[in-house]
Amino acid sequence: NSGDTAKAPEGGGAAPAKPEAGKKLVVGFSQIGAESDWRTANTESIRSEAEKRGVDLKFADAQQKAENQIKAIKSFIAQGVDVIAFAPVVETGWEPVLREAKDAGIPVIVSDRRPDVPEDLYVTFIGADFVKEGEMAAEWLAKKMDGKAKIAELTGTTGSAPANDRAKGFRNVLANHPEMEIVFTQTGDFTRAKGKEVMEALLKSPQGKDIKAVYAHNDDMALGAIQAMEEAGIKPGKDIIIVSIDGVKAAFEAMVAGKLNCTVECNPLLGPYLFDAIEKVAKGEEVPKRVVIEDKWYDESTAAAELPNRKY
Amino acid sequence: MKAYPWRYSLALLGLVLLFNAIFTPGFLAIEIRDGRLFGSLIDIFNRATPAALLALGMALVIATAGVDLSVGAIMAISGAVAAGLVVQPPDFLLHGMGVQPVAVAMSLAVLAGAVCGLFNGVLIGFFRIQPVVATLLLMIAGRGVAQLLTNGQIITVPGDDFAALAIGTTLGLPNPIWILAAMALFFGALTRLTAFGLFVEASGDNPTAAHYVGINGKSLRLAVYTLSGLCAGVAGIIAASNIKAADANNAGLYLELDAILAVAVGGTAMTGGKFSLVGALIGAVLMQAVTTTILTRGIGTEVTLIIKALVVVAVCLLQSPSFHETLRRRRTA
Amino acid sequence: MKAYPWRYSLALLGLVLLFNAIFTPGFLAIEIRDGRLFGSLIDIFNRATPAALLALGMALVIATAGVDLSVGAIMAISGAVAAGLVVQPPDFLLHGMGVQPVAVAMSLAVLAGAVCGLFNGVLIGFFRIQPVVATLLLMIAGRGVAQLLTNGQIITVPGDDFAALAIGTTLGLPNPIWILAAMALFFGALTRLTAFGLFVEASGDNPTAAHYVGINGKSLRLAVYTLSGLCAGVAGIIAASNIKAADANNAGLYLELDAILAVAVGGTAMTGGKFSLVGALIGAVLMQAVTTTILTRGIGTEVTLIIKALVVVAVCLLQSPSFHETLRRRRTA
Amino acid sequence: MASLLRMSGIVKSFPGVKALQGVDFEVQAGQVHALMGENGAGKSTLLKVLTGVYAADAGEIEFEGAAIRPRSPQEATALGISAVYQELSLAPNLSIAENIVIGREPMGPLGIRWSAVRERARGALSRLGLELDVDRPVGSCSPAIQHLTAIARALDVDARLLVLDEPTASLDGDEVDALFEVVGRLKEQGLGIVYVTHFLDEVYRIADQVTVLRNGTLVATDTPVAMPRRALVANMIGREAPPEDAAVARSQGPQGAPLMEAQDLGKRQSVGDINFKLHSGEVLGLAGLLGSGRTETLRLLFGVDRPNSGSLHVHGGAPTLTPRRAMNLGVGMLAEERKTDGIFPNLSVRDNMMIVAQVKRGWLARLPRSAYAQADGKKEELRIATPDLDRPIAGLSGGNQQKALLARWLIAQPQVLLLDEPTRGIDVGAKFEIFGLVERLREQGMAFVLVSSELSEIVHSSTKVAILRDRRMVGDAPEITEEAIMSQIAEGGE
Ligand SMILES: Nc1ncnc2c1ncn2[C@@H]1O[C@H](COP(=O)(O)OP(=O)(O)OP(=O)(O)O)[C@@H](O)[C@H]1O
Ligand SMILES: Nc1ncnc2c1ncn2[C@@H]1O[C@H](COP(=O)(O)OP(=O)(O)OP(=O)(O)O)[C@@H](O)[C@H]1O
Ligand SMILES: [Mg+2]
Ligand SMILES: [Mg+2]
Repeated sequence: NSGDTAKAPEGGGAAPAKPEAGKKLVVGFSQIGAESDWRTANTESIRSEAEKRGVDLKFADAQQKAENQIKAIKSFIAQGVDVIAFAPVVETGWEPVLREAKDAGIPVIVSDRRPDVPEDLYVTFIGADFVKEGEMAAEWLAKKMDGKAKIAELTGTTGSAPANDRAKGFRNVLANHPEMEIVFTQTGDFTRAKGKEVMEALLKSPQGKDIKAVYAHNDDMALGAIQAMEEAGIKPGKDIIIVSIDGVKAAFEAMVAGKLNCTVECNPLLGPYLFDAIEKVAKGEEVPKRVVIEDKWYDESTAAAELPNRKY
Repeated sequence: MKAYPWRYSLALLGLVLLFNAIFTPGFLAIEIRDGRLFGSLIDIFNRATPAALLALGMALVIATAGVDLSVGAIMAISGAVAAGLVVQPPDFLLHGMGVQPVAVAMSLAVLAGAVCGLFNGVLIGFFRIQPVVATLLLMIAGRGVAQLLTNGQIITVPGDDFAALAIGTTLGLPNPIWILAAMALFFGALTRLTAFGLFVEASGDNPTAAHYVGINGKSLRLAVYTLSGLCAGVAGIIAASNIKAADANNAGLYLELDAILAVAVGGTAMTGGKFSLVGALIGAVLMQAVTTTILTRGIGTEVTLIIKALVVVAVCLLQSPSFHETLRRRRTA
Repeated sequence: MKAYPWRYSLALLGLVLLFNAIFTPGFLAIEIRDGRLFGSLIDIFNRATPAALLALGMALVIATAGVDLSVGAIMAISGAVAAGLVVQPPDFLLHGMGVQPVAVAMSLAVLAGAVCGLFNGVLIGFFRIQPVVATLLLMIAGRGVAQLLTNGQIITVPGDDFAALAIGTTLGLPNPIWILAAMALFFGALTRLTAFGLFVEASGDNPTAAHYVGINGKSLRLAVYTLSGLCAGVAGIIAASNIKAADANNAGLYLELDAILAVAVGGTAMTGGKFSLVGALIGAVLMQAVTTTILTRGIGTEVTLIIKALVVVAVCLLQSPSFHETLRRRRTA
Repeated sequence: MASLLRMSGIVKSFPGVKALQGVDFEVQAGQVHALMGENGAGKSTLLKVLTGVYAADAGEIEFEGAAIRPRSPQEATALGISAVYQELSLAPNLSIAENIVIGREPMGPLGIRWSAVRERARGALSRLGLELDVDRPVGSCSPAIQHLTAIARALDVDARLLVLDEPTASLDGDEVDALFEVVGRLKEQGLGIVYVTHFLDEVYRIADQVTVLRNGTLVATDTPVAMPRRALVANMIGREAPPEDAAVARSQGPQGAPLMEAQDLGKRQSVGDINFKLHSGEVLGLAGLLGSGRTETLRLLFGVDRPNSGSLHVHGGAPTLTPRRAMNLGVGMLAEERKTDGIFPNLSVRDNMMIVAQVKRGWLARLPRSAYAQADGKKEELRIATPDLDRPIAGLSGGNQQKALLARWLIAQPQVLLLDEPTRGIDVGAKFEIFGLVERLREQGMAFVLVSSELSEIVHSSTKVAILRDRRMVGDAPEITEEAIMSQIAEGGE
């Protein structure tokens, strides 16, 4: 019974694929969908960066369906790409397919959301930190309001990771500010129309009179809320302070117009970060397990200068 | 069929408003601000307009024993056409048409909605594809079309012209309420002053009989689904105008379900053969009143859907003869 | 009614597979790796299981001239119960029940699905609420219930026991395929070896006549919706096991539509009175084969849905007698 | 003189059936032309070809001298052909008025004049001697009223040819008289009228010409005078007509305990004072005018409706009945309206025939294949004309559907069978056989409650007769003759 057959080194990050010199690097990227401006900018950044670096990018859109994404990854494996990257639609259910990738010796890079799998199944996770974003929003607001405010929160789609984390981060900071209080929280489903409707109702409710600040989990809901305030004769950005997350172009325009006070940028332009990592992995260099894309916040004072740079 | 099939929903609407009047201070108050009426009641009617518009068309569709699941997606298409033609963003699919004035763009958007409805009508009327399946297709593919149109971007429309349709007021009342009133009158006239309503009911009630008396089921279905598409087109421009943007992913999402519920809650049977436009309108307002109540009272997110469902159950139970019978038996036993 | 109403979908399925066999190298290849069969064909069947399971129940529901829109939401509930009972996260609503072994948790989850179905059945059978409305309620509220259960969090289940149901294999084939086969056999036996199928068809074909010959429409509907709930319960644990987690927001989303399409494409009329389980299964596999093909061929984003819709139109047109008639007339003219 | 209508060489096939095999048919203006034939002979099919419901496979139609080929009932109506079809074709949720005027609504400058709609409907009904609440949904009216509504609608059209397919199948004597009066008037105005019926008496009352079809071919056409009863029947069935049975022996007294007994049974706003005892071997005939509550009485006895006064005993017990429980107690009911209450259109003839036996057995125990063979036996016995029992029943002619429904109950072998217009649309030959069958089963100990608008049928088969007047049971007929029953019904009506 000879059990000492030589074992190949474990796959994944430890055994990067080595494309032959001169041959184009082939990367498969599975995107969530095209559900928002933010996502489109994200896609655009990845596509243009690939072009710039002369990488052969196989791009697949999953239309918000995890199943589609699993199939796409399987097909990347079948095609034998050099590196697989993907932004998971949901957090769960990735283990089998990632194990397949690992067995096939193809390294995987995750962007955007961290999948719920053992860490050895992917090389690195590149993306923003939603909790951190919530914390930044709260910190900015606490400073602006001198630690004292009744706040209305417009949450994202119930149960989604950004909604959960952005709520959590915000509350982490609020714990240090006893006089900052969330008096109203309702979901706006990450959409303008819902954000507007919720704010409209809130402004007419008994709590509505005391609201001094609004925290929206994304810009779209904040933009809807701003419209509702204007229609109610309330000056957004003055009578009620508004902070939101994402940093889309329309939010900057609103800030320039003085209607929105602050947006925490959740930077979608991760193309450069992604391909830095991909090239390193392809060369067999070490990459950290977590690459955090630094989020910045912009408020009325910095918005005007930034606006011309906004592509999305 | 009893008269006033919507009496229970009207009663429940009364109850919901009463509840608010008692527990939400200032709920019934209507003030005048900047020459426009302002208050929760106005909001309810205003917010109910898209669903109510869809419900008008849906009531006719359901009366022919059909259903139109595509209206939400058609709203997205219509909004995309309207905003796209006004703004002409770089990747807009119809950029060959050039920038259009708001009125033209909106008319074309409504037309686009009607064309989508016509497409449904052809599948259902001429090729006899089952309504659920035929409209499911556009429900699924329609959003894809809207995304193709806008290249997946949210098209934001600057300026106030585009927003005037939904945000402006006339004689103090928000424009959408006027639009709804006009459409309701149009549908009312169409179905009461002409034989159209009768034909619709007959062809849903007994297609063979309708055929024997010379009703052309094909053109009728064509007309009904086109009207439904038209309503969706109008609802689509209102929704887009309301947020000054076309959002292909979210515009009208799930609104087909709201419209169906409104029609059902308004006392129209899904099996066809009878419809009540008044009921459909009351149903839409009731659903919105519940939503607004939940929002103003700050009730938590997960429960919202459950409360809405309970209200619908309540109305449907009240409308169900077998429920009354059970109650009666219980009482006498 | 012609025999083999699913012949067109089977033909189209054949075409899709043929297309792949020609243009996708190695598509038909089935290898054995670690004692499990491995290949695109296996994948198609495996991925089709949740929709196919739902379609089994849906076929019966539709045969009674009803529809069950709540199955997707029931999947979410069932998944939440299964994962929750195994993990017992801090905020889990059923934490009074304590941590349960995987088998017990999954059985209870399936039971929960059946209970949801029973609830639909009571509304529809006893209170005569229209199927579209009654199941729309649970479609909307059910996700709320699932979120309440999980407190809005995704419950992740560590370890491999829970995943074995969906990921494990038996005799080389993935377990879900075996489960589907078992359920299909059970439904087949139920409807062919007993008179249940006949009664279902009779009561969908002419409810009054069914009442006159002593068929108890109430209990029948109760049974049919409970069975549909049961199927959704099973589909729910497979979906949860497949991703080792319960995701109240996304589990089974839109899958009710897939199931309805599968049944319709399988040649069952939405108007009730006839059903074909074989057709429903073929329909589900066809829809999945199209999806898989689109994905493996890397066809672009928005077009996917449109292609799927076109396939459905094609099958429905082929099934539509008036389409054949038009063709014939064209040819002779 | 040219004919008003000339159909020649009409051929029409359905899958598996040659319904018409080159039929010639002519109608003159001012003539009532009776079209006769056994169930499934092709009468309805011929008329549907004429009115554009079906397209003929071959043959020509000439109307008022011009060749026509209507492709829809709408086109036929426009040409001046108005029809009442055998199977009710009304929209049940619409009102009587709407059903009568739909397609020709009186319009004013402001659209439909709803008051004129009602007016016109009332006018159309009054020609048939009817006064009804025209706002009532037609679906809530009895089948007879529904049929009258359809007739009123057809008569209201400005037509040159009127097609009536078994218009009197569910009508009582008075209504038939009123209809014939109108038909007579229309004839004088020069209309051609095609009249399908299974009642031979009617032929000799109003027809000017008789045409007989058999198996899709024309076998004879002549004046009624030249074709006396026996010849007509022989033409229809293709052999000598059997002698009519004598009335049943009514001598037997009640045997043993009653199978079914009603005491002051009633339901609010429906029927009341139902009193009778039904023993094994009895046939209780229920006689009354249109709308006297006969159908509703049967509905109470079968548990379709719940009584709220009096008591009903079955086998000595007093159960709360539902159709299901009634069946388990050995009670069966053949409903009056076969299309809405009887057939499962998409199920096979065989399933339609076996379903009651299957329900009695319970859903778990599927009837064995051998049991299904009984259906073939009944097909022969009742001469159900179909090539294949495994095709959907919707493809059968009206009379054959009725036979299949009767077979359904005979196969189930209840002890008490409630028959509501059992011979509706059934041809003369089969009628004799059915009543012979009833007689044999009665002798074997089965009991029947029989409702028929044909008094002669009641008199022929009943061992006792109860009279219903104004939805009350007013007592038994003293003597079972048509005259006695008639006078009992009329009595107190004045
Ligand atoms: N839609 C159909 N599909 C298939 N077969 C049909 C259809 N309609 C009629 N038939 C067949 O055509 C033949 C003639 O039927 P038709 O209805 O004309 O008979 P009928 O003379 O009117 O009989 P009845 O006196 O019973 O009304 C029958 O054998 C019947 O089964
Ligand atoms: N489902 C119903 N709902 C309301 N009224 C009904 C219903 N069925 C019958 N009626 C009415 O009740 C009365 C009695 O009808 P029923 O059918 O019992 O009379 P019938 O003696 O059987 O006469 P017919 O020859 O018309 O069948 C009629 O006026 C009829 O219009
Ligand atoms: Mg006939
Ligand atoms: Mg009757």
